[in-house]
Amino acid sequence: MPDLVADTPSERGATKVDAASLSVLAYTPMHLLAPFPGGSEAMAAALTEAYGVRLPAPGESLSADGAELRWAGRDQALLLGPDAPAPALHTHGAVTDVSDVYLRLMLTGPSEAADILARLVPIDLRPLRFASGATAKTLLGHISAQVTARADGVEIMVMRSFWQSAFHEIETAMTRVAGRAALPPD
Amino acid sequence: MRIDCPVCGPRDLREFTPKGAACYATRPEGEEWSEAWHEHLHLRENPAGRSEELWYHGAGCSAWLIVERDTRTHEIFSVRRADGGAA
Amino acid sequence: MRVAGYGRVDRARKLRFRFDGRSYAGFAGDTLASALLANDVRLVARSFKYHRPRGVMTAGSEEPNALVEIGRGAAKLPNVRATVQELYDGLYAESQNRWPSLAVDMLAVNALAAPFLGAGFYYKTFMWPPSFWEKVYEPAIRRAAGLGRFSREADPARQEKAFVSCDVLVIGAGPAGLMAAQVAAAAGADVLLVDEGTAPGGRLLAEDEAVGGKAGHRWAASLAEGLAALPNVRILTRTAVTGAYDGGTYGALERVAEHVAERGDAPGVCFWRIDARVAVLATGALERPIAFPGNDRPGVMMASAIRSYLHRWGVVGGRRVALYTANDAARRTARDLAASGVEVAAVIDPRAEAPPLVGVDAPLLAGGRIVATSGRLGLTGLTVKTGSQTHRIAADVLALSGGWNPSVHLACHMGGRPVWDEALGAFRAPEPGAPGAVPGLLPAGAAAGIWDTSGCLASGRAAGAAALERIGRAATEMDLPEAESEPGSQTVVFQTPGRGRAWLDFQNDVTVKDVQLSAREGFASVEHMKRYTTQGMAPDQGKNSNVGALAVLADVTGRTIPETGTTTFRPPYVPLPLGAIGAGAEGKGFAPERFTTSHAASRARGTPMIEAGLWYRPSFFPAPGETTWREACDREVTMVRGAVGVADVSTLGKIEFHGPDTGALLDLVYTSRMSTLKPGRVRYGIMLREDGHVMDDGTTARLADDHWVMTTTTAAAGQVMAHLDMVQQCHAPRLRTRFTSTTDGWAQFSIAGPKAATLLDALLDGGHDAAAVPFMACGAVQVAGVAARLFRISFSGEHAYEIAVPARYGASLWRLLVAYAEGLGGGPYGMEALNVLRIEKGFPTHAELHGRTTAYDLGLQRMLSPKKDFIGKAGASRVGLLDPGRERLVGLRPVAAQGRLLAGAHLFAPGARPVRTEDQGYITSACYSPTLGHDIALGFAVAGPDRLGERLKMVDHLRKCTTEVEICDPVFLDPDGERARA
Amino acid sequence: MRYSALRILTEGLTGNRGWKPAWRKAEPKPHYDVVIIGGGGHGLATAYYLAKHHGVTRVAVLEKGYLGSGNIGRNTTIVRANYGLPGNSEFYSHSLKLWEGLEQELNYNVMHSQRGIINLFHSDGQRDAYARRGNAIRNQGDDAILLDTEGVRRILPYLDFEQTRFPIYGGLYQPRGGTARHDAVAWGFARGADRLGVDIIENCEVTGITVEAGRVTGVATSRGPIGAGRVGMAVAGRSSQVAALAGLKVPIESHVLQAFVTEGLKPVIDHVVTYGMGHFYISQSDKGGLVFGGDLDFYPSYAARGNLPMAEHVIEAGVTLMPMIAKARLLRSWGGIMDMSPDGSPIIDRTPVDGLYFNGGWCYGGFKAVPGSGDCFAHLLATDAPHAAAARLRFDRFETGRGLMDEEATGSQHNLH
Repeated sequence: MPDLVADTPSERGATKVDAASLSVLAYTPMHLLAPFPGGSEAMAAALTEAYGVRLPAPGESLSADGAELRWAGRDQALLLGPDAPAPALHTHGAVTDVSDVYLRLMLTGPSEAADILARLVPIDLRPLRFASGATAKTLLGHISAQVTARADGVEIMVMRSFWQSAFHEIETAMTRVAGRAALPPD
Repeated sequence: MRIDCPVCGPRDLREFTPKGAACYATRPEGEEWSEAWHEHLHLRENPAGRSEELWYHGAGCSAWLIVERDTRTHEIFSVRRADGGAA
Repeated sequence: MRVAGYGRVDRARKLRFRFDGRSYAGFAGDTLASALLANDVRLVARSFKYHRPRGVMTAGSEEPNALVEIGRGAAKLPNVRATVQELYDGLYAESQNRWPSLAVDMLAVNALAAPFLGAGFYYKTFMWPPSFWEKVYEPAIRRAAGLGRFSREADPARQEKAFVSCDVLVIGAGPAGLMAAQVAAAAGADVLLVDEGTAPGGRLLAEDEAVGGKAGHRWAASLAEGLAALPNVRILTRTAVTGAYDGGTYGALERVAEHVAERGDAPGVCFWRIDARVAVLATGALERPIAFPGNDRPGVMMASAIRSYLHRWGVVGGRRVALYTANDAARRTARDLAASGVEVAAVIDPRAEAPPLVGVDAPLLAGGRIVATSGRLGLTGLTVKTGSQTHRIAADVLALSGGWNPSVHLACHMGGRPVWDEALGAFRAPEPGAPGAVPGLLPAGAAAGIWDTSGCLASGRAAGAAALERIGRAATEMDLPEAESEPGSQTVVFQTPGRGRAWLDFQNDVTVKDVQLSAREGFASVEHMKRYTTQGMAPDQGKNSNVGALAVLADVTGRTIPETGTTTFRPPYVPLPLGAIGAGAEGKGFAPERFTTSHAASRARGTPMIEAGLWYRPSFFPAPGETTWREACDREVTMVRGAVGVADVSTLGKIEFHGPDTGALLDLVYTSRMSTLKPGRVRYGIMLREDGHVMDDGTTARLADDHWVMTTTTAAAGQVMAHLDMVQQCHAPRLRTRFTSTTDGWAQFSIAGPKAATLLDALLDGGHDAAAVPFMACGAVQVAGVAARLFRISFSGEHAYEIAVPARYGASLWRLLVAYAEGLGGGPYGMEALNVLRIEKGFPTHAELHGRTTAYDLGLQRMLSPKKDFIGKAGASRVGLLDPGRERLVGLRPVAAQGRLLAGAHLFAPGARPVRTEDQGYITSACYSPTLGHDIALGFAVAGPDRLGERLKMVDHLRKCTTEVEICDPVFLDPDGERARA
Repeated sequence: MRYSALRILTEGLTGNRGWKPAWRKAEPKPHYDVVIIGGGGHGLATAYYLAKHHGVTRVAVLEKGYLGSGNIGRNTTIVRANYGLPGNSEFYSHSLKLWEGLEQELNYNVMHSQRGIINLFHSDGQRDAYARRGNAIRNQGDDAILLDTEGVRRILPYLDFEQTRFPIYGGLYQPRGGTARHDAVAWGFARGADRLGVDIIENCEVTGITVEAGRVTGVATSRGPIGAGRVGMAVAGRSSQVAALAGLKVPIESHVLQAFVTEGLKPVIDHVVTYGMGHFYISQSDKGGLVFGGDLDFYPSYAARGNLPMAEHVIEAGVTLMPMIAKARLLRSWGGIMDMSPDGSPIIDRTPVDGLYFNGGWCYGGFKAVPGSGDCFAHLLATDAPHAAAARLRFDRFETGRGLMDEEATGSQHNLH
């Protein structure tokens, strides 16, 4: 019986233009937590019990014991890290394995990342407006994306089938930004 | 145009999709065709002024929103979640 | 010519350039226009209609005349304003819209026929004989049409788009804008200062005047430098705000690298989408020309532009300059020229009581009007009347100033009308808050009708404070620098009388007579006049001429200017390259690409990929020796029917539900009852739009008691997701169920054919007996140690399965599947074969669920549950949607085996004429069935299912094909489904 | 005064002083046989054909602003008859026949240019749908040719056949399709109607519709009451407001549709071309400007202006399809207010009020419809019976579901057509 080999785009995609670099992050288990109507408080309690963290408010990501809780749309959040979320969570809402649904790209250099992504993302990602830990669901060009500010840059999460397009778009933006920087001064 | 999504905050028009009059959010009673259904699907007040509309924040949080807006000036007066939820 | 000691070009850096084949030199800091004038090139263009010789008239983006082509080959850019194009070494420019050359232009004969080519003449002729319009007249007109040439090749330049947000947007970095920015910045607001020019300063760059005790341009530079150093200020130069849109959104065009020879990876231009909480309109004002006979010769320039050329570039466009104005402030032009040593020929002031000239040694012709000009390819002289006296003045430059128009365009982009200010002799922006005024856009400085520098500085400071107030910040005290404060007196002059043509719109060759004729013919409303004469519709959009034309129209119709009205201001303020607004869309960039996990493997086999929405899917898998797609398709179909085929079906939408009320939500969405589905089973369903027509179909599997997965078609996945969101949030917000799209998370493959179970048994872990899985069942399995989902469903009519693994294993599993299938005499199959397989089985796709069909039309009315409500139930119950005479789904086969069937053909009774009134239906899907050995088709025929066995005539006019067909059941193969259930 | 080359010559030689107003500035009379609300293309054409075909000349056209101030002067000027569904097929076919010869009919050069329209398609499925439509056009007796990729390349060599995101599989070509000079259509019909005795009254806003015992008797206007035997509404874009004056609620939503024009360039695009993978249609005017448009902005609006996301989308489609236009510069963009009906097709019908008739719901199709709409509406107003070419343009198709004309197949959602 042959083995199935996991595809690892994280080994393929990595590019660097000037001070910024773009890479694909490695596989991380991810589950979408969506409380049923009226179930938010109970799910939050279960979360606190299991991971010592509450349900994040819109635009917020929280980290705790080996897990990250990231707001992910209307009344839902992503749990990143654990292979199998605490069983108690299932009673209060939908827990869906989305580990393979999304791929995450990382663009490093906090101010460079904001400058590059300003070519693609219609929200203000400058660190002063979008500080480390902030997250937003928005667009990357024509691709739905979730962007999350990190201390060292911005993480961009897209649906897996879009990742090459997203990578290419960001790479192009990086090239243009670098091209501007290389113009002769007035 | 910018719409102040009650979940995400103010966002550019490009993240949203308008469906039409807010009546889409409320299905009429009855499983048989009726004047009420005709009105629901087809007839419109179509005001030149303040109107209530149903929008979808599809490229954001996926909330359906009731947007109160002026159709002459595009001024937006209020935005609330169609499911009645708070932010 | 250059004027020694003047201008801020870098005389140490000489730049070579070409214009119309001749080589010239300019300096770093020049524009193409200043360099041409420095080289005494006065004739730079021809006008649009009469091909009149034209020269540089302004020093900005409003330039009406000096439009040229820049670059060559595919990179050639037409209609570039020489006044904006900065010079770089090797710049290549050509004049446009002339033949054979600028100096000798054959179409200048049009000018001779001018009496017959007045406003709207073309509406009155070119009508006989009727067929001549397309054959004779229009081709001739089109040969003469247009300005610059347009290479048919793609633009090799790459452009860019970007977003930027700020608290306070300051549009224009002249004295008012700089002050506004400084006030806003000092209060800590996030400020974005943009200016169209190459450096902040606005008019200060072009005047000889002091601000704060320094030269104006130095004051501006040092202030801007201080601002740029602040963390909360960003400055964009070479950036014109082009439009005001709703909600504080502005568009702007930045010329990033059009001024350099070697751009590298930098974009030529960038289109900015600006989001601002409040904005200051400090766009300055544009000087107005005066209409008088012969006012369009090369050498006639705006008085302020002459000062710009002198002070910024050290250039004067001639040797002897005359000035024509009734405006004291414009006399600076004569003063500055005289100071620089340029000869001032005369100052002609239409005011009888014109004040005496100070500091200029030149004749003043008070009460004078210019009645004629001379000079074939450039101005040589003027004829001036004062009372009964006639003066002839030799001059090669004429400076004009008819007053100023505040640049209120942006303030009017939302339909607001500018307000005529009689005292100012100009239109003001609508008051903030007036109907149609752009919310949160505050005019300041010359844009607000303030002409003196001191007033502009104060106005800018006030606007900055007002902007702060709107965003809830307090302004700090700030002193104003000393500056000039005497605006001088002016008399508004739009036209001065005289015989001969007096130009208003220099670009479209609209003259005073045209406006008069327009009024005479009843086109007296300003919109009619504009449309009838084309006044203001050229590339400058009337920036130089609309107000003058309006004044002429008011004059001829005996109305005041406010009674006459204004035309509407529309974005963009400066012409915007489509490549900038559409940046990134060239080639594949128009829409993102979605790739399946098997994509690379398919490509490696030489498979042609076809677009399916944003996805790519394999069309067919060519085998050695095959030369047509049909051969491959037939082989793949036969392979599935006879052995086993594998196909990637991951593109179908997958939506996962959890929660106890999932069944209730699905019951509302689907026409049939889903809630009764047992765990481990799969059911086919259709969903309707609320108007009763079919939206989509697919299967739903109940993986566990409260865990479901729905599949949608590839095309409708996004639409269904939005629909589900709406149904849940608007119609069933209390149901305890949540769902999310997992389409991308699972690689899913179809395994179809009599040997499908054999393949699976070999593949799956744990001695699996796939054949024991009942038809329409589902469950968890393991493949090579990976948890997978198995569905026994069939879209081919064969014994078939779909297996899904987490997407990261997709590529690996696909390789395995193909290898196993090939080992069993099978292999991969593509979309072509998939389509044939489903047509043979009569399964509809979006060819049949095309948006106008109902469940009834598709023969699926039994799936409309009478026992529960569902979306679209009432809509579907309309009498017209249940009429037996509707076009309903049928199968069609040719009466003669070799008969061809074509999708898109229509159906008629055998003896009927193939015309609309005889139409009996149409074909939606057709193919050759290798299984049956003839063409088969699905289509819709009037009362179709009631007419099985009846013969019709298929007619395809387009492909010239007529085939006799027989109506049959849409299921061509295995009507009882024995193969799939086996 | 009759227009001719000779007239231009004689006027040119005598200082162009003899030209007369194209139409009279009429003062409202107390009563007309027919009052038409709306001095746009449809209203003016209706008045013209009422007088010309039915001898009804006591007609007033009431226009709120200046004549032709609505969509007749704000469109992308496309004229075609390439619809696929009964109702639209015969109607637009009829209209196109009236376009052919309109210059001679009106003695006014509306510059109807039959340069051909090509609708591109980008997949097998789209080709099949266009084949169906093309065959429907031929069934109607109009012209349609199905082109493959090479056929398109021969006619439109400047498209991107190699790199574009959605390859060009072919096109449906209607050689008789084309463009016309939009304003001239309004002016030509106005002048024609005026010469037949119709009163054209500008700056006259209708503020009320007088109904007595279920029958219309006249209208109230900003210039006083005007009695009328029959009243026709031809106010697409404002249909809901005007119908409401008679207490009617109509199946219309108003939406803004942007249009764009670039600076003049030497002509390169000699046809009307439409893209199939995103709404984009383009032609190049006889002045050299590229005239193009795309989708609605999708939100209800009465502001004749749009927003950036749609402008960007439209231009992006243009850039991927014909990359050369990246070098053209946008000069002006504007918006028209579309009367969007639930199936994207028009309505010419009676109303529940006797003597009050409705013409609207033109969606994207209003400009090309002008002569046909005028002729059919005139027929309805004059005879109280529908013209054969407009017999399916009924209000009740929505209620019954019978005879829906949903060309886009997007269903009962006004903004999706």
